[in-house]
Amino acid sequence: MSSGSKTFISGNEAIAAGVRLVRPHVIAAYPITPQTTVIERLAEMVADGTLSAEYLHVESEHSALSACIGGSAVGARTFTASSSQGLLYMVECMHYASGGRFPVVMMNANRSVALPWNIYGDQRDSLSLLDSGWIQVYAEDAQESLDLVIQAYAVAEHPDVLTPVMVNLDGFVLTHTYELVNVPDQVDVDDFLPPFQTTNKMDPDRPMSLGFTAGPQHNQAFKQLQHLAMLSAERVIRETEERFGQLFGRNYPGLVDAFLCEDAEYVIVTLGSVAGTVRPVVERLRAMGERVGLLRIRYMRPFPEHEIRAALAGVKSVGVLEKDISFGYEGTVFTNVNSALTRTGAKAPRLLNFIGGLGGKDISVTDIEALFARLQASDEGETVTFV
Amino acid sequence: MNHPVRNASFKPPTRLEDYLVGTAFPSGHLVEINAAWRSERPAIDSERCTNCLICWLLCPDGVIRKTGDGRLEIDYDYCKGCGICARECRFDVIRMEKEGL
Amino acid sequence: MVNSSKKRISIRELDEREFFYGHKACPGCGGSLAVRLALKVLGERSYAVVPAGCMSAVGFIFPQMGFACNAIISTFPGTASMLSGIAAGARALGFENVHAVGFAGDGGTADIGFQALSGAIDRHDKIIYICYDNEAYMNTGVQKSSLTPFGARTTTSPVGLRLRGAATGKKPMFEIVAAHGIDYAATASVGYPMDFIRKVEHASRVEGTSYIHVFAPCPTGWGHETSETIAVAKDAVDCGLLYLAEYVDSRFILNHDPGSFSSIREYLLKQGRFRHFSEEEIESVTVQRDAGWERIRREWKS
Amino acid sequence: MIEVRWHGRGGQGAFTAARLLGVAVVLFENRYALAFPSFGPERRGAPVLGFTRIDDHKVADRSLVTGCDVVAVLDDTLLDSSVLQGLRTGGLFLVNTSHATLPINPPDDIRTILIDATSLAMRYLGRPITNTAMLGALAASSDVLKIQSLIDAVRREMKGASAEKNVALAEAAYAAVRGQAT
Repeated sequence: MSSGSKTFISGNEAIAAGVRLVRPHVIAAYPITPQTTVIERLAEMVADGTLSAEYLHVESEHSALSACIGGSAVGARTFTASSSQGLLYMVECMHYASGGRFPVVMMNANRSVALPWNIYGDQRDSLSLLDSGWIQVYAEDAQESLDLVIQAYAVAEHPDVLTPVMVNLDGFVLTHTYELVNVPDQVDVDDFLPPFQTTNKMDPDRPMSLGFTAGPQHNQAFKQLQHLAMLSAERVIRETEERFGQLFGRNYPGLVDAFLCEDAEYVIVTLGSVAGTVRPVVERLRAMGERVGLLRIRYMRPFPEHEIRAALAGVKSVGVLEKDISFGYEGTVFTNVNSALTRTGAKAPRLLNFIGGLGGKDISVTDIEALFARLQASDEGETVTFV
Repeated sequence: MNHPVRNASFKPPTRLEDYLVGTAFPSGHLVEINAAWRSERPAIDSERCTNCLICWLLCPDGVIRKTGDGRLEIDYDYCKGCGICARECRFDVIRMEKEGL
Repeated sequence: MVNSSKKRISIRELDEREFFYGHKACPGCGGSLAVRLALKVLGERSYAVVPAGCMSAVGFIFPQMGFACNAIISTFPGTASMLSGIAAGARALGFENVHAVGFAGDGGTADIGFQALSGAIDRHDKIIYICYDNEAYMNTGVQKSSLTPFGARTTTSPVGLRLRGAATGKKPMFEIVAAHGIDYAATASVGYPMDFIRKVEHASRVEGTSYIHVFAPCPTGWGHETSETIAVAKDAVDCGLLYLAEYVDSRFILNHDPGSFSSIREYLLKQGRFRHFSEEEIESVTVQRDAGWERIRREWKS
Repeated sequence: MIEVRWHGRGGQGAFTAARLLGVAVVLFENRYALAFPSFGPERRGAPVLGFTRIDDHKVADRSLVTGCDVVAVLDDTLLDSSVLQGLRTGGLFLVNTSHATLPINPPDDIRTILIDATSLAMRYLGRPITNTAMLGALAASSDVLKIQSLIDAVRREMKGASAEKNVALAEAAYAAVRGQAT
């Protein structure tokens, strides 16, 4: 099993360390807070020769992803990173990458979207792009961030998947926080992740036409295939984590991470690093005899509806805590969770939606305690409330 | 062949498993012809043609080709009848003829 | 920047193979001829990048693939950035003797694709960017671009009581890319095909970014006979509205000085898009032409 | 859990202090820590904060630090009552100053340690960068970290001559505070 080396680095530095280990051919990125230290570290690695990659200083995020698609279209392994406004500026290319089945991997530093301007973390940027055809995964800590980058390539490039992956890290609280990270050895990553092979590319010796037009007769078939590939990703993610655990000794729990949910009556469902604030509260309430739990959704696409139903079976009240709002209705994570719990017709738990953390607003331990209290109270109240 | 040829036996996929992965398909794959676009067709007077190749050079569809014995021939499957060849022939040996007559 | 052989290809040496064939471009399309000729020079190891626009709409309709080389449709703004990615990927993977070549229209180049083009030139990426200029957004039905000439009628610059066609002139793309310090730039016209071919051949040997701006009439949008495409493209040069020039080793070179110009009036009135021109408007175009040439003859090397 | 808050000005190394403390306890004491700056644009000279959260098990909570056990101030021109906000009873107030008294009066249940880290830094580094001195003082005045793990952390994170100068500075600060205590 890989021993790796212990380091004390930030979430962004963990991403950069992971990217170096996957040996990308092309890196194209445009700076935006709080993504910048990822691409700074990568530029340093290219400059000092510890990473052999073509590093393109592109003029926009649109160009960053467009260049990655170009690289992928000749069979290169590619990486980009962005955040917020930058992510939104590349949206056209996001649909392009997924529709063309180009397995680009992107790190997104979750950040609020203007207006008002704000550089701090919420998840409205990526959650507004659930329909862009990218696999979306949300990290809780820096170790998971690094491990996800390596796993992301294995998943994205899998022939049954061939779909781009977005690895999301909460801006600042995860991207800029330093912590213990085990950086795997190159030899083990090479063993885990073979070079990218695909038939979906332009081959100098076998000319192919890519990114073509497909009219009404054929277009839906391509979209249906894209959907099936995304669904296949569920299995491939689990297989990839299994293999990763065997090689690196760090085991990941699949598309959701259920913490003390087995006999829980009151569960908070959330994404990303705020789960770390929920955990100690759950532990403390459990010690006091309260049957509470935490369900952290790791992958928002493909959406783990079966796992969510299984984890929340028998729960009395569920609170979906999310850093997102779909104006005029409710949080998007809540919409998805609600659908998973109600679509089978089985009796669903009481469901509340807690919107918090917008524009970096702190969600404290006290806030979490209050949310559990709300779940345990029998008041009817509003379904959607702001933390 | 110096140009793509029509794959007349091609059957478009009808089942999902028949599609290739991604939006990728072999280049130079033709299943349709463009002949129906044409209301006039060029005819080269091979006797008087000097083989200067200006028509070959200027055809936007590339349908004029060298036969190897010094003559030129036209791929009428893909000629759209634009008339550039006749207009640009310096020796006036290409005539546009009405289709269907 | 370029190895020194001053190779001029003759018509008989041109590759007999067709790399753009069976496409669905309109009859007499100047843009499709530019693509066809360029690929004869660049050959089968070309990666053609074609943004949303005429050449992609006519070239890649599943399962009819008009390009016989490697080809890909890029996003509308992404011709140059995708070329950069392809060139970087090909270099990283060790592919040799390949050309990353883009074919974008005037709107795809001077308007929506300009940012990415500027970035690629700035990086000196080894790509060949060919703008086929048909002076409007033709694929969407003849709307004005920043390369639509002064006074031209398009569907978004109509001729009415208050406005008479496009109110502004062409963005000077050749000089704009040259101002970047580009490795090679040229203007061309499908009316002078061997000049265009020579320039593509030159670009293929440049270790850096090349930009070729090729004038490519559109019979559908311009309102001339399909057979007149080459003649119109030649007239544009001969009447002095278009110059054939290169930017090599940081110097402007005028390739062709017609001396005395052919009639602007004849060039304009042959095309439906200019048919509303009054004598005053023709005169104004003539004055602008003369001022432009006065500067070119003074400043550029012949 | 121990929470340490560092006060400095942009460019003075308050966040580096927070991070070095994390390196020392995580990589050389097998404990767990999160280290983070006050988030946002970095502007030279503007007041900044650094935080280190330390525990014997993994630290999961990333919410805002409100209460803390140690307040360390790298620049005494920052001293006003706000620097004491959230400092818990029995906490440590560590200040870099050349003065014998402070313009603010911490409550009696707060232990205050003053050290002229700037003079030490000028002597050992030739620059007024005080983070390693302050960490040496912290090691001397608390059990937040051991001096040896600080030395190991400095050698890991800094290079060559700079590392050794900073080790000497940390040891000098450590000795100076130990001297005060006895």
